[in-house]
Amino acid sequence: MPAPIRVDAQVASLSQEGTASWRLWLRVPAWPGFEPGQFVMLSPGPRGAAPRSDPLLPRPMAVYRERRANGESEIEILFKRHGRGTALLAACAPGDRVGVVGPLGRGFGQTSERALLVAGGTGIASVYELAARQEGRAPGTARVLLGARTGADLMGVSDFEALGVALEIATEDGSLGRRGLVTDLLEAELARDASAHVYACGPTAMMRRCAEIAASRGAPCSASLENPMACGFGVCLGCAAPLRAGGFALVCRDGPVFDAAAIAWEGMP
Amino acid sequence: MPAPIRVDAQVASLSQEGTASWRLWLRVPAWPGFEPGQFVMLSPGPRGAAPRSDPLLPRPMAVYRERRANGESEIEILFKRHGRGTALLAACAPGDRVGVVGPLGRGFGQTSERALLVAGGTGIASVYELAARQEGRAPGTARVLLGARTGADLMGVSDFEALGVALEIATEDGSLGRRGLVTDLLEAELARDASAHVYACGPTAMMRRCAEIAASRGAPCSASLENPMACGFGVCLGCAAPLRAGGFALVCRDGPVFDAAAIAWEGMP
Amino acid sequence: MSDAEDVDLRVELAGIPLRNPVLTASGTFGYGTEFAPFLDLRRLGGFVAKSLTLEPRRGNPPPRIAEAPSGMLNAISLENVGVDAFVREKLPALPEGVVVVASLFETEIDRYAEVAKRLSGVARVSGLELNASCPHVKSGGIEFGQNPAVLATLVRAVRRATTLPLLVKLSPNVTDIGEMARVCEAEGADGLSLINSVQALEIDVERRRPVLSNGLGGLSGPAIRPIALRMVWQARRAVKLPICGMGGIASAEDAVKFLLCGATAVQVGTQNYLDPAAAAGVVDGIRAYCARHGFSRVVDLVGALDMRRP
Amino acid sequence: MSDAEDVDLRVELAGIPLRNPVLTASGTFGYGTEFAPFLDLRRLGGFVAKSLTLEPRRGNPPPRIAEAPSGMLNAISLENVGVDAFVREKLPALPEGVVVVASLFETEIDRYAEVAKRLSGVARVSGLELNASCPHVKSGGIEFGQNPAVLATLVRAVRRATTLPLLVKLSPNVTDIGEMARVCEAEGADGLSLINSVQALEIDVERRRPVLSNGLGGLSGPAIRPIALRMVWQARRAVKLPICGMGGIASAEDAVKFLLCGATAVQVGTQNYLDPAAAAGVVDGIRAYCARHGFSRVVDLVGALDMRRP
Ligand SMILES: Cc1cc2nc3c(=O)[nH]c(=O)nc-3n(C[C@H](O)[C@H](O)[C@H](O)COP(=O)(O)OP(=O)(O)OC[C@H]3O[C@@H](n4cnc5c(N)ncnc54)[C@H](O)[C@@H]3O)c2cc1C
Ligand SMILES: Cc1cc2nc3c(=O)[nH]c(=O)nc-3n(C[C@H](O)[C@H](O)[C@H](O)COP(=O)(O)OP(=O)(O)OC[C@H]3O[C@@H](n4cnc5c(N)ncnc54)[C@H](O)[C@@H]3O)c2cc1C
Ligand SMILES: Cc1cc2nc3c(=O)[nH]c(=O)nc-3n(C[C@H](O)[C@H](O)[C@H](O)COP(=O)(O)O)c2cc1C
Ligand SMILES: Cc1cc2nc3c(=O)[nH]c(=O)nc-3n(C[C@H](O)[C@H](O)[C@H](O)COP(=O)(O)O)c2cc1C
Ligand code: FES
Ligand code: FES
Repeated sequence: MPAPIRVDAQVASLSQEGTASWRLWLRVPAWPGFEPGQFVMLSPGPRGAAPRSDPLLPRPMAVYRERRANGESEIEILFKRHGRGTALLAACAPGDRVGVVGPLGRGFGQTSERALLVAGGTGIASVYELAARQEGRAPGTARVLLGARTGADLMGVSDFEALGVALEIATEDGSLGRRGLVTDLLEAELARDASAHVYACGPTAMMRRCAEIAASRGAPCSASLENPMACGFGVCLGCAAPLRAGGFALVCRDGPVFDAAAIAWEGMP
Repeated sequence: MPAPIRVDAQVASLSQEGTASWRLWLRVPAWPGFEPGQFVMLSPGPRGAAPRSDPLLPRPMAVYRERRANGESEIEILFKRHGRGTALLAACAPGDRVGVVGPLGRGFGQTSERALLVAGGTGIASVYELAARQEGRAPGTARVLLGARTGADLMGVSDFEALGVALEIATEDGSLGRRGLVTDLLEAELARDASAHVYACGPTAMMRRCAEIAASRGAPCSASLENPMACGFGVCLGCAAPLRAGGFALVCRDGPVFDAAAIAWEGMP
Repeated sequence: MSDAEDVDLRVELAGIPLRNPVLTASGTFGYGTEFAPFLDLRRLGGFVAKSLTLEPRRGNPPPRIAEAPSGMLNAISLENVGVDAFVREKLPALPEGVVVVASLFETEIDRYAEVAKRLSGVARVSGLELNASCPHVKSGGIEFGQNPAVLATLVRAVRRATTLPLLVKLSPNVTDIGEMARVCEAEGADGLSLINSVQALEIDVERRRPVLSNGLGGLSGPAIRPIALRMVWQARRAVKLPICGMGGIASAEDAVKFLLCGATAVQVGTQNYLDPAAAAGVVDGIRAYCARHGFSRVVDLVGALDMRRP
Repeated sequence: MSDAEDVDLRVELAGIPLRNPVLTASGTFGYGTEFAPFLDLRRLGGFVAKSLTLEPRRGNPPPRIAEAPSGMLNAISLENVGVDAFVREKLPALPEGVVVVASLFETEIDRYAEVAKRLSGVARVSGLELNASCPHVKSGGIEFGQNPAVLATLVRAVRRATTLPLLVKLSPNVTDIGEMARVCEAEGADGLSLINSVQALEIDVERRRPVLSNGLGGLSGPAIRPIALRMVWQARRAVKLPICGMGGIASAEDAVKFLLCGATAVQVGTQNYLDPAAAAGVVDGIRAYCARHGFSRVVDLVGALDMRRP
């Protein structure tokens, strides 16, 4: 796992996509690279002489992908405008500074023979790189299932299409792909073939359901959790996730990716 | 005096001028007009669903001038970037919303026969409209003396020149106009002719000196004070200015323009 | 989801019937008339006027205010027009139908009682708010509201002096707000207002002095909201008295938080400076919240907080 | 205006010599090693480790944190690795030359004393910080630091148990911080740390529940800085003990404010989450401030506040 850095990054570009999604490219000096599933803590808004103290906390965001652009390393963040912190991010202009700490956490690790990626909402951003690397290493072994309330809410679909991975979409209003929940797609998939490893990221309810479905089919399932965080590197103890075995794991340090069977889902916030 | 309004204005344009000065045009629905010396309270930054709570207080700013632009009323603010609030103002983009309360306070009132306007720093913004109206009503009866540390710090010089008023400039480094303090210009002026009414706005030390010089020459002197304010309309009692006669006046309600002889300058913050 | 227009916003606070639970806080709303250009005062549940003393007072030299993270400090001291001028000049200037609560503070107990007397029987005064966050000269400058025995004597004296609905406004600078609440209940107060501003200090590092001429000041604004919510909740568990909650309310959601913690009504304070029409917006927002969540009466929100572990 | 490199930043805190007055606060700096990727721990005056109990503890279920205006709430409870694992595993992992202050908290006095004993004589531990902001079961869950008599017994017991430099960390949830400071001085503490987080409550209006599973939590961050500065200033006037000040420090200027109010050293807390290298930046900024203002020794800033009215 690359060692995390703390740096003032610079906004290379920001563009809106769909209804409430943004694509943010950040120029990150000395970026050490990342593993799929790792994340960064972002501090948008005024820095330095006149720093922002409200909203106070940095925001955790998955690293969507990385690139070298004219000799500098850049990372892309795909985010949804939710509250005040993401509103600040969405208000950034090219050249603005954004505090970055990362890459943080333990990612999905080496993926297995056949990978079934299930993502919804902001969780989509956490699985793209996983799909990309799996497809690169063993073409045709990854299937991606994406879900949203409506088509316009889906982030990054074009990128997944460009990868050429097998892609299925479900929307609750049927505006894109199949009408229904992404977990319906998962059930169908596993009914056909339960040998794949399930990688899930999205709303807690969705991941919990994925865990249940995979368990019932005897398929292994990894889930990438999205708990509120203050630090992102294991010191505030704020991101605790309850474990089946009792006690808690720290999502930022021991995760965000966990064996879904190890999580006490009923105790998740 | 026009009754004040409270409205979400929209940034029509923002441009930097010199080193640390900005020109801000705000589109203000139902703007009732203003008297020279009156001011507004501005609340920049996010509003509505995700409001800013830091920096908390609105910022008092003189109304520099007003205009009608394609059927809408706009006001211009000339401001210096000082701390966090003016940093937020300087970060505004066209279309951004800025909370406006005003026009507030009592202005310079009807000016007299001959007007000697003395301004420094941000105070320059408070006297422009006074000069404009005096020049319009009785051409040649207003003289304007502007001062700054260095030429690049001076705001709005071109506008005063465009008015065609008699204009003299002093800078401490001599980079523009005479080398020295604007109060030196005032002394020379009053030595030649002490019949003019002095209107002063700028740093407290400068206004205090103007008051002393005018008093020594027996010339009447009005000063526009810049005290920290929380409300701007007489309810927080935060902007108190100490009076010679004892007790305090409220700068926002009883001023910002006062008879300089009535202020207990030694007690000013 | 019911219709916003149908929501019943009326509450009764310490015997004062209010058309809605939103008042404005003492010292942040002047004498009311200053806000006439910005909102119709009759849209509010009522307002609490700037605290009054027996004689007119001048207050502290500048600087009196300073900005703080998500808040502000103030040290205005006792500046006000005095109780008689308030009754003679300020009250008559208010439109009919505006509910006025008069706030009083003083430096000695008998003077407090005298101010209360002079306000009693005045037609336009619907109730009194006793500001106990004032330095008590006799007990070495600590606030009346910081010592249970002193507070008890004060409330007793003022209670004797008036038959008007009596709210006691508590100081947050105490170890146990519940104890102070119980004292007020025992001495016959009709309700509680909390919290007053939190004692604080801001420093000018360049001049190496306090920013305020007075040195210490009171912290108000959103910064203190989580502290205020905690104290309202604690006071609610300590006594049966109705509570008027305040501290950093900037939106209707903020106000609802106080109602949920057990406040019967709320006061908007510092936010009035940022937006002189803020309190009216809070009223509309509470109505919308009730409609959205299917509450036909705002009183059903009072104390509706679920404290069981999720 | 002197040369920044020449500024003498050394201070002595309660008998602990520090290369500079900047430490990091318990619970915000883990066990130190977590920050190795971001800064050289030897650049700091020292750090206070997460509070330790006799046995390892698990802490509260989520949610444990919530954002607040210019601050955050936390209710982590007692979660820590336990005193023995700290000595066995955490301390040895730290580079030489890092000054470590061990913090302890417990629910009963004899257990506090036992933790202090086990930390005494451990080579790498330079001093103890006694966290008194912990609910005292026997006195119905109120904090040890909220009752002078209970605090006295606690400090006495721990003082007997150790010869290490002993800092007592005070709770801000009290009427009179000076009284608590005097109790610590009388019982033989070597210094004071203040303030701990301020008891607070945040509400989820949609679910009509507290945001934190624990209900109440501790407010930290810039929001509480003016309160912390006030309390440090009050404690300074009450006792001679050296003070380690904290509460919302986000910059060197903030740190200087605490020194001016009479703190000998400071602790950076919540800011470590926003910027894991923050404390190092505070050190550099204090040096620059001293140079800019002609202070050749940082100790000359301590208590240099001018309280005369301007
Ligand atoms: C490991 C990880 C990776 C993530 N990756 C992405 C991503 O790639 N794209 C994206 O759009 N979002 C992502 N999220 C969610 C994102 O962090 C939240 O949407 C964001 O913090 C909301 O902040 P806000 O200020 O807009 O909302 P607010 O409601 O104003 O936030 C208030 C507080 O709650 C926290 N919070 C609110 N919602 C969430 C949430 N869903 N998860 C965690 N904390 C939350 C905030 O961090 C803040 O501390 C990720 C979360 C985690 C934990
Ligand atoms: C009646 C009046 C008219 C003004 N007109 C103008 C103008 O036209 N152009 C302009 O550039 N400036 C003007 N000022 C000064 C302007 O208000 C301050 O520069 C501004 O408030 C600084 O805010 P800040 O956040 O940048 O500084 P900060 O230092 O971050 O502000 C902290 C607090 O101090 C207050 N404050 C700081 N400096 C001043 C000051 N000089 N006067 C009043 N309050 C201050 C702020 O309002 C805020 O409450 C005027 C002030 C007054 C009272
Ligand atoms: C400038 C100012 C003056 C105040 N004056 C008074 C007062 O005279 N009497 C009083 O009881 N409270 C006074 N307060 C306290 C407020 O009424 C209120 O209790 C406190 O500000 C917390 O609410 P807020 O955070 O919404 O402002 C004052 C507050 C401010 C900011
Ligand atoms: C998440 C979190 C956990 C904390 N844990 C402890 C602790 O274990 N022991 C302790 O004495 N203080 C603890 N504190 C309090 C801090 O040490 C500090 O006193 C307080 O946060 C105020 O400083 P700040 O505003 O700079 O954070 C904790 C604070 C936070 C935010
Ligand atoms: S976010 Fe701080 S420990 Fe995980
Ligand atoms: S600024 Fe509030 S009274 Fe003048």
